[in-house]
Amino acid sequence: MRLQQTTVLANEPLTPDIFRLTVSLPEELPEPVQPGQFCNLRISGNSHDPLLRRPISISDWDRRLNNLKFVIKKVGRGTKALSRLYPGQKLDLFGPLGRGFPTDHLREGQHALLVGGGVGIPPLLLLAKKLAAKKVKVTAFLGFRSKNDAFLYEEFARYGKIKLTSDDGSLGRCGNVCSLLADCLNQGLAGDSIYACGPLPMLKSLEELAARFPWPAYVSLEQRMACGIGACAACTCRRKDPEPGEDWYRLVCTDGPVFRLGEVELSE
Amino acid sequence: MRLQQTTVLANEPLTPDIFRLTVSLPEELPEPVQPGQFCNLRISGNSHDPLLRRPISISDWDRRLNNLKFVIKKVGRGTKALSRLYPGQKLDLFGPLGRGFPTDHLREGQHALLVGGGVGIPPLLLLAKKLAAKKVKVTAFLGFRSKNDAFLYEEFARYGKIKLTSDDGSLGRCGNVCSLLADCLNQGLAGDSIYACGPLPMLKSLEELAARFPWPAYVSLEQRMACGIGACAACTCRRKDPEPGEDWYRLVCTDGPVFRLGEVELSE
Amino acid sequence: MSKSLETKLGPLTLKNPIMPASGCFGYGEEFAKLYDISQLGAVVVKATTPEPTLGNPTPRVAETPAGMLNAIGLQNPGLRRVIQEKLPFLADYQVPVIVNVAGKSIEDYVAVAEALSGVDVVSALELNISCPNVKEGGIAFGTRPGPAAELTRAVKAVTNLPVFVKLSPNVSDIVKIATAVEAAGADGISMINTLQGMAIDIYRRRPVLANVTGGLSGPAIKPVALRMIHQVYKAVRIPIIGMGGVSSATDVVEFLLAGASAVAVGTANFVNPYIMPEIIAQLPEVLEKIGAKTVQELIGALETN
Amino acid sequence: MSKSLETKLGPLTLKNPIMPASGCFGYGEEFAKLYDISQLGAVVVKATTPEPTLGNPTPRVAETPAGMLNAIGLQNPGLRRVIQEKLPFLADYQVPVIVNVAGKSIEDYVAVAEALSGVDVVSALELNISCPNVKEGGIAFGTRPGPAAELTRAVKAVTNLPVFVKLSPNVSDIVKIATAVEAAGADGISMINTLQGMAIDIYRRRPVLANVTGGLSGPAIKPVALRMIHQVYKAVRIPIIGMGGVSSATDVVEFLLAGASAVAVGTANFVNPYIMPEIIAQLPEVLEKIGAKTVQELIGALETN
Ligand SMILES: Cc1cc2nc3c(=O)[nH]c(=O)nc-3n(C[C@H](O)[C@H](O)[C@H](O)COP(=O)(O)OP(=O)(O)OC[C@H]3O[C@@H](n4cnc5c(N)ncnc54)[C@H](O)[C@@H]3O)c2cc1C
Ligand SMILES: Cc1cc2nc3c(=O)[nH]c(=O)nc-3n(C[C@H](O)[C@H](O)[C@H](O)COP(=O)(O)OP(=O)(O)OC[C@H]3O[C@@H](n4cnc5c(N)ncnc54)[C@H](O)[C@@H]3O)c2cc1C
Ligand SMILES: Cc1cc2nc3c(=O)[nH]c(=O)nc-3n(C[C@H](O)[C@H](O)[C@H](O)COP(=O)(O)O)c2cc1C
Ligand SMILES: Cc1cc2nc3c(=O)[nH]c(=O)nc-3n(C[C@H](O)[C@H](O)[C@H](O)COP(=O)(O)O)c2cc1C
Ligand code: FES
Ligand code: FES
Repeated sequence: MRLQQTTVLANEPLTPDIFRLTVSLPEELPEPVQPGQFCNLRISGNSHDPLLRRPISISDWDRRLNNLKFVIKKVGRGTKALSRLYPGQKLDLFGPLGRGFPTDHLREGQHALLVGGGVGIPPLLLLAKKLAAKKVKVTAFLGFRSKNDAFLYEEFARYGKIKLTSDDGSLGRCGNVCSLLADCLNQGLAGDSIYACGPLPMLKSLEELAARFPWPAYVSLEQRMACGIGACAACTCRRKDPEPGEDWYRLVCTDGPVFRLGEVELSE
Repeated sequence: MRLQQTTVLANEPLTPDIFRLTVSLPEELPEPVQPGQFCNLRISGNSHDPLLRRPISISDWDRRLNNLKFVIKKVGRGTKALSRLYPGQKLDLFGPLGRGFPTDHLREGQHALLVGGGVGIPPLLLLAKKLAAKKVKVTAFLGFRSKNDAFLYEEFARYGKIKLTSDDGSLGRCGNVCSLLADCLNQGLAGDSIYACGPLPMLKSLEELAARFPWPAYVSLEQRMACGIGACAACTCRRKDPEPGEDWYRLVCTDGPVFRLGEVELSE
Repeated sequence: MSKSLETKLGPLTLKNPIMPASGCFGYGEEFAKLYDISQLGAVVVKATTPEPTLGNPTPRVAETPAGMLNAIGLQNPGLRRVIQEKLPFLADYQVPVIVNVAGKSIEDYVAVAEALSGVDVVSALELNISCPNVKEGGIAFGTRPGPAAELTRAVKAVTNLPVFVKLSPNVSDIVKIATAVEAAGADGISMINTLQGMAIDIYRRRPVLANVTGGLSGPAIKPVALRMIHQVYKAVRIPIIGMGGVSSATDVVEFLLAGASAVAVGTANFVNPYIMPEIIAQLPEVLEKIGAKTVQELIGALETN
Repeated sequence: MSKSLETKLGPLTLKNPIMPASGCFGYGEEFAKLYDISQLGAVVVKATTPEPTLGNPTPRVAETPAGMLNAIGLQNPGLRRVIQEKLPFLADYQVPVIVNVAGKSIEDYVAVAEALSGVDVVSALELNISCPNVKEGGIAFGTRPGPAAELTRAVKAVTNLPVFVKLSPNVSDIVKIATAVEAAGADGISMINTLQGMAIDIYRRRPVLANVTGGLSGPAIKPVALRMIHQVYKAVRIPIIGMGGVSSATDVVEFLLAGASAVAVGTANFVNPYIMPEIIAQLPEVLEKIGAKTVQELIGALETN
């Protein structure tokens, strides 16, 4: 991780609510970015309001050009402020933070199932890119509210198959992404790893499906954060079955945001 | 007074610390600007920090183009933020506020002495312009720290005579502007009105000189403000000799910022 | 007009829950130049003391992060001139007028309350027992339940007007003060007044305010106000006028949920002089967004289980 | 290196007045990855309780105007593991270590203090009698002079380490608590802990924090911290570690002038993880700008007449 004054290269709307921000890093990152890692973006300049940094997943990393992309949904003051940045402006960035999706266990020719819902989709794109580069087959299950709210799916198509759902049926299958996944599993779809990021109900549905896939599954969680580096204990989640004497909690910022499915409680 | 979203037309440095901001008003002002009036500028956008508006004197008003100019010294967060505005940006402005320099009593051919120190000089420029338009003769005594810190004096020269001083002698006479005025008065300089704006010590020196000029004299004061419209009582100053039953204070924001010399105490 | 914004403060019915906080709106004259102040749910005027009060030396205000300090010191022209010169102006507006009352002794409060009770335009009194900026009085009542109750009782004895007691947040247990003034007959509670604070000028090595300390107001104190209102709401049955950092319609809803029946806007008037009519205009939309039909259904509706 | 930044906290000499505030720096390991933490005047670690403490449910933090609320709830692995697993890491750094101590009863504090007194790396204790986020204990001592003094005395009886008592700002009269703990033998005072506050999510009609209320920290509370430090400084002779919203070298000077002998930085570490070394680097320049030669000459040097 490193604190850098990045320069905004581009800021493009992907849907009415969602935009993609590209920033250029003045210095190289100390280590390669793992898909699933996030950065803490400071939106306040030298004002004290808003105060805290905003955690945003890295959705793309171009090592050669030394830039990062974020795909962000406007939900409050901070994300709205980020949506108004224009090329040439500076953005104070701290990252990359956390642990990303493990991929070392997958070999060429194996098959990864990616499951993303809404604004959980962005970190999966960098994952798909990395897996594709390793020649791991990728099938991405992507769920949106509607066609108008859909984004990034064409880019996933570059790296593998895509299976789309929307709540209103305007894109792909009508319904949620986990029920499509369940159906595919029922129809014999198999893989070697599952990776998921999305809203809590989606992750919980996935957990209910877990009995149907023996392969390792990884989920990326969100939690309100303050420090982002493991120093404040804001972002705890409960471990499911800690051994006696072991820690009963995990920190989303440093132990996560990616956890093995089943390791921690999925709750707010 | 009116609340308007103005657009920045220009922002130019005049000295290393002092800049001139030109804004264009979307709507006409309800009344003509009086020299000496000020506007309350909001610097925070939708952030709560910094919170309060900043009072800044109007240094020029172009009625035809419907724009205002401010000449501002960078002293803290707010004025620094204003110095970074660039053309096209919006600036939330509330004004014009307060009472300006009275000029109705002066007739064509009469003589006004303007006395300004440092960042007290800007409102005198609009005054000089107005007086010149009325064919009142203007002599402006302008005091600066040094030649490098001097600004606007060429523009005063358009409207009348200028007499310059600087603390280090690098421009005009070495010393302060009131001692130059005193000397000129001693040498027989006469006028029909005196107008002054500048740091408190300068205004106090002027008050000491008051015995030497029987003409009406007006001074513009500063005070920390909150509302700018007379509602919060932040910006009081003491009246010198209130009649029994009369108010013993005046508000800089609505009774001033311009007061007749001698009406109120000159203190912090 | 729809009644969805209507709210009740004991015997008073307000057309909407928005009013200025005392001391931030003068006697209404200045803001009346900007908009029609009869749009407001009520008007609350400055503290009135029996005799004219000069207030503190300047500087009287200082900016702080997301807040400001003030040490005005209850400057006002005194009871007689307030009644003769200030209040008549408000008689022209169809809006309840609440007068903030201050003093150094019980007698002071009683004298002001009694005199104001005879003034037609006055709809309610707000007892300021919480001004942190005057050396004697005020705050002495605001930090102890006994004296607060005694004062409330004495004032209630001389007036038929509804009496709101304005509480100080600079206390260990605000609930104790609130329940004490309720038991003493208060018709409602106003809260919170300012937190006592200080700002320092490092170059002069002096406090920024001539009074050394001042009262902190503005968005910075909103979390403290919400917490205290929530605590007091659970403990009393009388209505609460909530205040402390309100600057938007969503803030207003937060205060209603915490337990306020009406909401006063102070410092935000200085940042945006049109803030109160803007909030009133935006409230119906915010109610709709959160699925509420009326202001009254939101009062104290916070779920905490 | 110049001694101009040096300061004293009773028996401890610090090379500069900057340290983290408890709970905002973990046990130092995370920040040690970012910079050399032996640059700091001292390191203050999280609250330690006798047994492991699970802390509160999440969400545990909420942003507020120029501040944040936290309700961590003193989560920590308990005395034994703190001593075995956390503190040894700090032995590698040339920096005094202050351990924050919490509990539900006098026995809890005494047990932790006694055990820590035998740990070499520990230079001082900070008794947290002011955590607003745990239902029992802590704050019960922090709001009353008697129990605060009793606790201080009991801890002093079992330790030779300097004992700083960390005060709550949620009180009517902080000076009373400060003088009580001084009389009971405290070697110094840390102040202020967080102000109790609340944030509300209007869509869910619920508090943002699972714990309902939380502690307000950050720039928003700076004016309250400065006021209280100034008041306590005038009333006690023991040194004060000042904190509350510090986020720059000029803030540090304000705290020194108000009466702090050293200054802790909490929330600002989350905004800028390099803030403490940056402040230390900037302090000499700020001292020069205001015509000061040393940190020590600024302590309590505020002029208020
Ligand atoms: C590890 C991680 C990765 C994330 N990646 C992305 C991403 O790639 N794209 C994206 O659009 N969003 C992402 N989020 C969510 C994003 O952080 C929040 O939407 C954002 O912080 C909201 O800020 P705001 O000021 O717009 O909203 P506000 O509601 O005004 O924020 C108020 C406070 O709450 C916090 N907060 C609000 N929502 C969340 C949330 N869901 N998670 C954590 N903190 C929150 C904010 O950080 C802030 O401190 C991620 C969150 C985490 C924890
Ligand atoms: C009627 C009036 C007219 C003015 N005209 C001009 C002008 O034309 N050009 C110019 O450069 N300056 C002018 N000033 C001074 C200007 O308002 C302050 O320099 C400015 O507010 C400082 O803001 P800051 O954020 O940069 O400084 P900070 O010190 O960070 O400000 C902190 C707070 O103190 C207040 N404050 C600080 N200094 C002053 C001051 N001197 N007067 C009033 N409030 C102050 C600020 O408004 C703010 O609320 C005028 C002041 C008044 C009262
Ligand atoms: C400049 C100023 C003057 C005030 N004067 C009074 C007053 O006279 N009486 C009173 O009860 N409260 C007074 N207050 C407190 C406010 O009424 C209100 O309780 C407090 O400012 C919190 O609200 P806010 O954050 O919206 O400003 C004053 C506040 C300010 C900022
Ligand atoms: C996340 C967080 C955790 C905290 N934990 C503790 C703690 O364990 N013990 C303690 O005495 N104070 C704790 N505090 C209070 C701080 O030490 C400090 O007193 C307070 O935050 C004010 O300083 P600041 O405004 O610089 O953050 C905590 C504060 C925060 C924000
Ligand atoms: S955000 Fe501080 S520990 Fe995770
Ligand atoms: S600034 Fe409010 S009365 Fe003058």
